[in-house]
Amino acid sequence: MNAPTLIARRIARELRSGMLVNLGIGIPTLVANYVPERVKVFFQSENGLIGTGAVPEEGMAEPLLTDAGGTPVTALPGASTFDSAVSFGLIRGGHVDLTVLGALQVDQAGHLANWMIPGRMVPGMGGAMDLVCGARRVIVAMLHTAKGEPKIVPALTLPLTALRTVDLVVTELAVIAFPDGRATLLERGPGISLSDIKAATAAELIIPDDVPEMWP
Amino acid sequence: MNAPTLIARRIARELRSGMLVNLGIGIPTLVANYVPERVKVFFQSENGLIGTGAVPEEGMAEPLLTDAGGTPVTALPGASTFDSAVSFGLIRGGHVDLTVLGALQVDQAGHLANWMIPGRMVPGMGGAMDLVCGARRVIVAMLHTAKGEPKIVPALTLPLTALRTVDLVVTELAVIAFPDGRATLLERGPGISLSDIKAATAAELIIPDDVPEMWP
Amino acid sequence: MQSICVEDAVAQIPAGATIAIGGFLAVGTPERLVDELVRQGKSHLTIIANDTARPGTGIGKLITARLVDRVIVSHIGLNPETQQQMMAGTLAVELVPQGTLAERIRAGGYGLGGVLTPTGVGTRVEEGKQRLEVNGRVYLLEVALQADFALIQAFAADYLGNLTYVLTARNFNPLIAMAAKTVIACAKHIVPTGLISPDHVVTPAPIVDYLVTNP
Amino acid sequence: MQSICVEDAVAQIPAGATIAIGGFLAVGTPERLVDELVRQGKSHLTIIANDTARPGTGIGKLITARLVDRVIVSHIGLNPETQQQMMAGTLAVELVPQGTLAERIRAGGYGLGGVLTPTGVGTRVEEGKQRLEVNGRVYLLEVALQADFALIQAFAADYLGNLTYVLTARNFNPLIAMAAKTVIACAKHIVPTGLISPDHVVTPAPIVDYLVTNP
Repeated sequence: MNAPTLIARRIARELRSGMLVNLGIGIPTLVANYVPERVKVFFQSENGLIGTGAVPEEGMAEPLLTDAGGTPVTALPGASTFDSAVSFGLIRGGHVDLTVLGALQVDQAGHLANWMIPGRMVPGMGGAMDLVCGARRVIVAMLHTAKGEPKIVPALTLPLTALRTVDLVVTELAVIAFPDGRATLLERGPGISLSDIKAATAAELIIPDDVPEMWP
Repeated sequence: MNAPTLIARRIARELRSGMLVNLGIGIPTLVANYVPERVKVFFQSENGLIGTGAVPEEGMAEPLLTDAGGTPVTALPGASTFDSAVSFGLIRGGHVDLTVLGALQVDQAGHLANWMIPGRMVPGMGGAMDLVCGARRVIVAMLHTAKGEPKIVPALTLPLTALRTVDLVVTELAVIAFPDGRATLLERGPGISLSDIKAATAAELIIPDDVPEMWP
Repeated sequence: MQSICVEDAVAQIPAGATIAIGGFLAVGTPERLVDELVRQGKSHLTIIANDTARPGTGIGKLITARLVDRVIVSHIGLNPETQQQMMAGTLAVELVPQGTLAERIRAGGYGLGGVLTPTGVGTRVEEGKQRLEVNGRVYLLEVALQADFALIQAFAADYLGNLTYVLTARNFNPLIAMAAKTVIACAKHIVPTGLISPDHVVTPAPIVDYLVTNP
Repeated sequence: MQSICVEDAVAQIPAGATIAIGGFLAVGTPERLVDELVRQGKSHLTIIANDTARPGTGIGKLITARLVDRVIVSHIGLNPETQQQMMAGTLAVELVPQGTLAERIRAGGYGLGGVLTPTGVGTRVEEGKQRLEVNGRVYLLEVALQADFALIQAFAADYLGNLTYVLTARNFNPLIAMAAKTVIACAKHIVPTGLISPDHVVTPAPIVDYLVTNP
């Protein structure tokens, strides 16, 4: 199983029936492919849709029905559409139960940086700041390192996305939570040793006695 | 012609095609009966309707289609309905071109009191404060006196509706505007003398040399 | 979303709850839920709504039954019982300009702390509120309102809980649906999922907690 | 509402105007109006929109033609030309969180001075803004935005100017329609008055100044 699939499958296990879920672009989008059987969630696209379905069959794409990345999607029966103020009312008002987002960096308290690299890449925050502020639960889906450099760091060197810390970070190496504001290892990637994880993590990581292998 | 009809007909002459108009309860409501031929305006009911039409025929009333007084109305072709936040966005955002409201008192600068008599009558302001703050033009439709007491007074004794002053007051005796913040007589009621008006008005009233008779 | 009978829906509302109720002079008010509040004698309520309707209709029934300690409304002029209880000191009435009330409820549901509105500046409504100037214009800071329960009257609901409204019965219903911890909806029609166009859904299904099956 | 050809609609927009344009990555953007802005070479524009799309689509065409001095947007990540012009100092970019942008535009159209939002507190977005505390939570005061012109893409318009939108092409269109002095709308379909149900109208006719007849 490749890293993005592993991460997406692990996060999909956090889904519960009835949840309203917003998935970011990239690895987060893959989570929709692994919703457990019998679990019925609503996916929101922040461009104005609840009930986002799979990619349409060849020739069936409607250009006026896309996800927040501009990719044509389908809408499931019972979908709803709305303007951008309603969309972010749902997000900021705490009606979105879970958001899954990518990250450039996460610090050891769980603070997130995911919207710019000063002087190099300034895509803009889009909906990320509202999502991190407003969603009831925030999960980061990312590769553990970027070009060999750890992305889980003692302190952010990139601009902060929100004061609110994330609830869970899932990478191909580890599942990490932040109880009492301290990065704590919950699960290991399949076949990954504790020393592999420590070597790839710059932040101080609390390692309990028993760290089970993640079951994606 | 009775006083309410006279007032409503005079105010109806202020309507221009394309205007979005909100009429209050009472005499203001009558204005809709006297829209000049070839003038097409939109009437808004602040409970969530643009395109308010006449009272329905006997037996044709729909209980879920009323004006802001709760009276069944009809909707004209091209009507639209919306929630209360949109309705007051239209009002507060300056999209309503004209509102016609009743008054308990108007002072000589044009300030309005129309929402409570402390200790005696506290109906609440409903939409009145938003309408006076937000509509582009505010016209007061009222009888000149109440139980023989002048309603146009030097200073309000009742609670103010808004800092913003009204543009025009139309009574059965007079049409009054407030250039430079001073009550100024523009027109006399049919057969009404200047001394009649002065006797019924407590506020200082500027009376130009030529005060034509109102042409309702 | 769970389907529920009206008796059980109301049974979960405790005495002393803050309840937002849709409707404008009872147009768009879920009468069946109001009747059940009266039948179960839920007391010491705080009601957030546009108005207290007329005696015998909508929220007026709660006033007549003396179940309400406090109302946050824009208008009580058509209900003399509200005025009598207010004068007698048994009912606290917070009067809020209608547009401000709509925005305060919306802010509560949309995660905003409040809004700046020019309405009420220089009037009694300003008492106790903060003034702020933006681009040379003076505004009042009006803070968000939220409720424990929202009681909604919809026109149609689908099996997932998507709601539509009709004509002037929409009014405060979609606003309060966003601003309450628990949302209980009645609908005139319950239709299979997929029969309401996505573009015509006004209250999206994930917002609705309970849909009443015997309204 | 007046019907107008696209050439005359755009001719009335002066260089240097502030223009709000609907669309999300060009979905729901009135391409015909954008093309005409390019054809007439309207320059030194300030654009308020969700994003600058991709080169060759929607607002991206204005960026490529170097007609824009300033954008107020939430995202420019898919348009490298926007980023290049920003780095070169020829294009000023004000980045606004998407939900904040929606609320600031809505506030501009709804007569509000601004809103209090938790989004951006403690980040770069806070710079130069007022912090306010309401019920123990900290918010930023985000002030209203308005435009000289709004360029709207609707799905259907009736002869009076009532507008509906479809699926995810709605996005910022109804918000900017309320927040501009002059509203110019294109519609995929123009239908006789009365064919759009009152409950399905999203932008009411009195808000629309011009409907383009050759979109």
